[in-house]
Amino acid sequence: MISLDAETRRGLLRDMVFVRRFEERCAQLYQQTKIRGFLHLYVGEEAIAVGVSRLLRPDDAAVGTYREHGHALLKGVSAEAVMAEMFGRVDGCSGGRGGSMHLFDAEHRFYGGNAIVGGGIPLAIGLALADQLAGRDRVTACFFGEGAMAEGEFHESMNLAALWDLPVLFCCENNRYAMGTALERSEAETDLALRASAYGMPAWPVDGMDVEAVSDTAARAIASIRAGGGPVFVEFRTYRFRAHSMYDPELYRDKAEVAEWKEHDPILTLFDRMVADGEIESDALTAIEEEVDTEIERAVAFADASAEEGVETMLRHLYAEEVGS
Amino acid sequence: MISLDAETRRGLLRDMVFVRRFEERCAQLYQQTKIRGFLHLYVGEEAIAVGVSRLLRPDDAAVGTYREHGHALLKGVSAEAVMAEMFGRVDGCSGGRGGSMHLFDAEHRFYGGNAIVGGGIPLAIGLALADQLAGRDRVTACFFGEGAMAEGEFHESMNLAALWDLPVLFCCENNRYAMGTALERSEAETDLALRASAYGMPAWPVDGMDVEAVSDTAARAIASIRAGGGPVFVEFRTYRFRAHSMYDPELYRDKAEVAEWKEHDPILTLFDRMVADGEIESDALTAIEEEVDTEIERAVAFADASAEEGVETMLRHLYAEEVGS
Amino acid sequence: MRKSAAEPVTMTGREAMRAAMTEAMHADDRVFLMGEDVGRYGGCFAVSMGMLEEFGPERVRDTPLSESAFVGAGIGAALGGMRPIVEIMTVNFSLLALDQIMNTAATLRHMSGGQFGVPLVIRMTTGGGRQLAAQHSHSLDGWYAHIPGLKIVAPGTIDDFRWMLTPALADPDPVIIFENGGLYGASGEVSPTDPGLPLDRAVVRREGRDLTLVTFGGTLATCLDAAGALSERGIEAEVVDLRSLRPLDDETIIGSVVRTHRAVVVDEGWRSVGLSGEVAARIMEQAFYELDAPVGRVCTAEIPLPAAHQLELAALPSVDRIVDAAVAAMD
Amino acid sequence: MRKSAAEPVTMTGREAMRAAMTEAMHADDRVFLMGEDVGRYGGCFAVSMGMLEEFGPERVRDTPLSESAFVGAGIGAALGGMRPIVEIMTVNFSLLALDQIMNTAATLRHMSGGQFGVPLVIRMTTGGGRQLAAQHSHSLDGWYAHIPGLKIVAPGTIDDFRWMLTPALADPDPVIIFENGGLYGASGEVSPTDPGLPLDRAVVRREGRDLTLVTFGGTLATCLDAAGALSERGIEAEVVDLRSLRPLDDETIIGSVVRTHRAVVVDEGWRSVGLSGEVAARIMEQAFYELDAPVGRVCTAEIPLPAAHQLELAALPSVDRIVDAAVAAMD
Ligand SMILES: Cc1ncc(C[n+]2csc(CCOP(=O)(O)OP(=O)(O)O)c2C)c(N)n1
Ligand SMILES: Cc1ncc(C[n+]2csc(CCOP(=O)(O)OP(=O)(O)O)c2C)c(N)n1
Ligand SMILES: [Mg+2]
Ligand SMILES: [Mg+2]
Repeated sequence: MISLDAETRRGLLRDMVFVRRFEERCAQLYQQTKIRGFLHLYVGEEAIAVGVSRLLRPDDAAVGTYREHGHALLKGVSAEAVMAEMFGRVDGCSGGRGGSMHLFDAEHRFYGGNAIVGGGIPLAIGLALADQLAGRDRVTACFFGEGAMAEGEFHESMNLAALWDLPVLFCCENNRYAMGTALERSEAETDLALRASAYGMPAWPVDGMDVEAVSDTAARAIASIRAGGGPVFVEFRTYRFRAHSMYDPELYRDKAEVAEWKEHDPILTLFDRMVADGEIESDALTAIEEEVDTEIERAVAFADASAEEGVETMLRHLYAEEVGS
Repeated sequence: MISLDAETRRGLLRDMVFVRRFEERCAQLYQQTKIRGFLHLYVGEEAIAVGVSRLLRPDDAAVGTYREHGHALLKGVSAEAVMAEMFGRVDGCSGGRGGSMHLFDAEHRFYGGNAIVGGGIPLAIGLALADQLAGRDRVTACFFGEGAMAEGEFHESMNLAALWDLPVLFCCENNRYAMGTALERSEAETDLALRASAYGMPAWPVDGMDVEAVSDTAARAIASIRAGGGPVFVEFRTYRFRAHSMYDPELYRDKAEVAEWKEHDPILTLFDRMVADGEIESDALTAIEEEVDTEIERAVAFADASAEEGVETMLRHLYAEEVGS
Repeated sequence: MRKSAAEPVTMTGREAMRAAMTEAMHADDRVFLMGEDVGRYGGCFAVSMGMLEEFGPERVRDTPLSESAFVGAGIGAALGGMRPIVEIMTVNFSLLALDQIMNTAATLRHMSGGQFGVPLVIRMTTGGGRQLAAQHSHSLDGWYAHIPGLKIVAPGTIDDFRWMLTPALADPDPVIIFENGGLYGASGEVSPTDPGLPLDRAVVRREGRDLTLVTFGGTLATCLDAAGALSERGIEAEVVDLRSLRPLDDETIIGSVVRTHRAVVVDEGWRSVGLSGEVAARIMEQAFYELDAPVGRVCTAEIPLPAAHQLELAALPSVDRIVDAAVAAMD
Repeated sequence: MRKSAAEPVTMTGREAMRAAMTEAMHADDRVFLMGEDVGRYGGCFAVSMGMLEEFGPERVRDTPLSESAFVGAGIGAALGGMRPIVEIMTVNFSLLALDQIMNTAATLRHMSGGQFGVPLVIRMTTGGGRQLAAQHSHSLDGWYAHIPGLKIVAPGTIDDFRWMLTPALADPDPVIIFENGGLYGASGEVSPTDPGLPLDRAVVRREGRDLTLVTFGGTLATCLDAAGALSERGIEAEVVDLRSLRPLDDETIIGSVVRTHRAVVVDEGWRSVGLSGEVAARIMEQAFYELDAPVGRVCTAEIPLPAAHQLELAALPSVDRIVDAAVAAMD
């Protein structure tokens, strides 16, 4: 594994801290009822979106789930636009109609934000098919949880991608639970990379708590896909530090297990390594946190100041304004 | 492989000839418009249904597809009832409402007869689950084509069966085409047993043109399932000698390939072996054919004599006659 | 939750459905509950909380995310002699299982000439109003009522949350119970013993001579509120709670309209090709010459429900919109 | 099939749709056809016969049996700048793809605040009458029209088989074309050049003063025959061909009923919660005081269609049933 230079590491660290603080702020705002509906936090899993996204080009596409705040931010959607969307305001990246589970951004080719488990996977197949037909060397990164692998849509899509050699990076975020259902109770074969390889595509597992390992794997995978090598599946082994959503009593796992995984916090893992390598001061984290916090507060202020859509335009965008293309 | 005694072989031979002649008669009757709708013939694949069914107990269940005439006959449904169903008459095994694609028989636990590719597989899962919950040692044999393996319902069902150790025998009839789509164009991984084994269940391929190999495999699989060993997947390698249905110009495969496979006709394969082993006269086939033909003609006469359901009872059986169970 | 043999008890919709399932599983060991997170998680809306501990993982069975397969497995288990209750977390995900529901569960008895019945109960949460946006807020209850071979019911009272499961499980055919998410937390009186109301019977929840409000499920309470507001304006609205969407209880609907001569159908589903049009058409077919005004319809705006609170509220049926429609129907 | 610049040509529905797709693929290389057996097999109903040879396997793309994934892939390809035509062999199998159709294709533009459109055309065969039994004979055309965000059309003439695809492909939103299987083999006159009829416009196929028959797709011919039979009895029926089921062309429907004062809706779909109720309800809402009789409905019997010929025939709308309904509406 080629270790990254201090500058790059610092960038990765900052990105992870940003996503972490952004979502912790969202949790507060949820308690204050500024954010409503379902809110699924990515806390603990940040290394995956951070490590993969830095290797995507602006013209590459990303497809996420309902746990996609980090993916949207890292694909280039502004914190203001994401926060305003959480608030359901007109300046949100989906105009306030999507909310937390449906972040979209055409300019940055972020295709959501999908609240149907597995529902985004066929979409990624189609985006990649369009690139292949047009002879473009773009890659589509498709993020989903391990629970989605039980869905028929996952299976059908994996087969299509491998059969047609489509430029898709399948990023399985295996946090070991689908809501309250542990992997062993949802998959007969818990070696997910093995399962994926049965579709005849390269597949391997990687430590999803180590952003450098993630980034190293993503680099190799994306290079191969872009070169026309067809789809790749990566199982990122990770863990969800917080509840599934804001309504989850977490009866299905014990505190000890959570505590054990928190030992592997992706932020501290990288930070400690940087300190050990003398690339950063041991008290530098607070400075980074303060820096990102000001940016996050700007986003919160922006969202708060953003207007609510008037009900008179509610029906708009059900269909295109003028027909004919 | 334990080779079977002459008596058993004779039985298998007769059963294969019966199914073959029965369906060839159906094809004639289709030309005479006695049989309408879709008609999917099993000609060339008889060894599978024959080899598997002889090892099923009367209280075991079978689930088939729209190419299920052989499976129904071998599960014990009478030729009369099957033929009358093809004719759409009241004495048909589905009262004439199902037709060729929907043969049913509660008494013999034949659960159809499903015209949705892959649609019968979840049903088999549920039948097996009921047996498991009730502590019965029954087995459910689920037949489907290789094309069905691309469907999400196949994937979800395989995972459930393996996850819950359900007593299901998955019989994949790999005749290398799904209508006009060759296996290589529908599956990224064409080693189907390998694909199935990724669900963590025993899976292996077998020559589906050799009824003794089929029966040997089925014996081992069923014994293991009945003993509580969980589901087994078998890929039966076979070939469809005739068109997909009565409307198929067969543009997708060349005559040479068909001719080549006809060299491996399961009936002749067993017959020649029996002749070589001195178990049967080299001219005995015609006698068997004549014998089964009289039985088939009885079925045709029965079907022809059977009444058509009056339109006044058309709405019957949409719901149970009297509610409360 | 107070308990007593004699007088009614007060409980939430969630508690009522849990009590119903618990009772059914004690009474008949062919009954089991299967679905996503019904066990260890306690149900995504905490409906089955505690049932895993009471009945064990065989009978309170967590499934993988495989809607089509576990619904199909429920059908197969029903064919195999069990009485499964299959929970689909929400109607939004049931689209993934619609092939099994329409092509198998609904057709099997008729196409097998009466040989195979599917005594299966499917429960799913339905409805919007919780800012869950486009993919989590569908109300397809009425749309499902298009399918012959199914029975579709939608409890609108806590008493029905408690007692509709009994006849549903006793029914030899597939029954889908649509549970409006808003009612899980709502409290109401529940009769301590089975009132024995047939599954397919509509009920007049409030009597009134001037017009009939026909509704069900989540909008029943809204209609009762609207009826209160209307009565302050001197308009006495009768409120018919359909309870069963397939079959529809024409007798009760028409009986009311024949008395009031005016009707408004209130449905949280979308208007076009939905339940509201069917009820309106039946009223016209069976009581045309009794009608003093066209039947009105109040439905959810025909858009995917937006996350933004104010938009979602404006899109859903409200007391104001019902009152306006009722007033319009009066002149 | 005769060709000529000036006069109309006669062809079958199958040939007409093939000509439409072929023309579209020559005109716009973003257009491609994807579905089960559209290539080497030539299409399960021979609609795309020969197109693989003309355009190659990339643009006439055979898919595995994976309805949900290849419909979703069509949505994604549309988002990616293509103009896919996705063929689902028959509506019966489309239930497997309904999640992608309703939760993604239909919602994307609205829930993304107008950022993402899905210029996708989905074609599927619909209808019964060929003794294919319960799982191969659904007519869900009208039922699909419940879904906001989709446009639903159903050609009833060979000319529409030839020319409806053009505006469908030009439309920036998802359009589903329901092709009644019975019309593939039927012959009809086709205008040699694009008549330029809007996608959402209904058309009066026969004028008449006494009553309006509202229909579409496979039952259009049946209604025209019925109109002929009625005229022999001195009843002049006007026949409205909806063409578009979503949106519905209220103006044309109501315009006709305002002239005739009586209407019968004929739909091969099931009656309850189907298109017939919607059309009846709209007529009542918009022309109540013009109606001399309740709007009649002739639909398919509410059962899974049986294989037995005589039963299927009796279950489907027929000239006799339409005539009876029309006569009933006259007095
Ligand atoms: C088709 C479908 N079924 C069920 C749900 C409800 N649900 C939302 S998230 C979730 C768990 C998904 O787990 P996983 O795929 O592992 O992703 P994670 O939440 O762990 O990131 C479930 C069951 C849904 N949204 N869609
Ligand atoms: C869900 C679904 N999609 C498409 C069809 C149309 N169809 C009927 S049979 C068939 C081919 C199935 O091939 P395979 O599973 O290999 O079985 P075989 O016919 O070869 O025995 C297809 C595509 C269908 N009946 N159901
Ligand atoms: Mg997970
Ligand atoms: Mg095959």
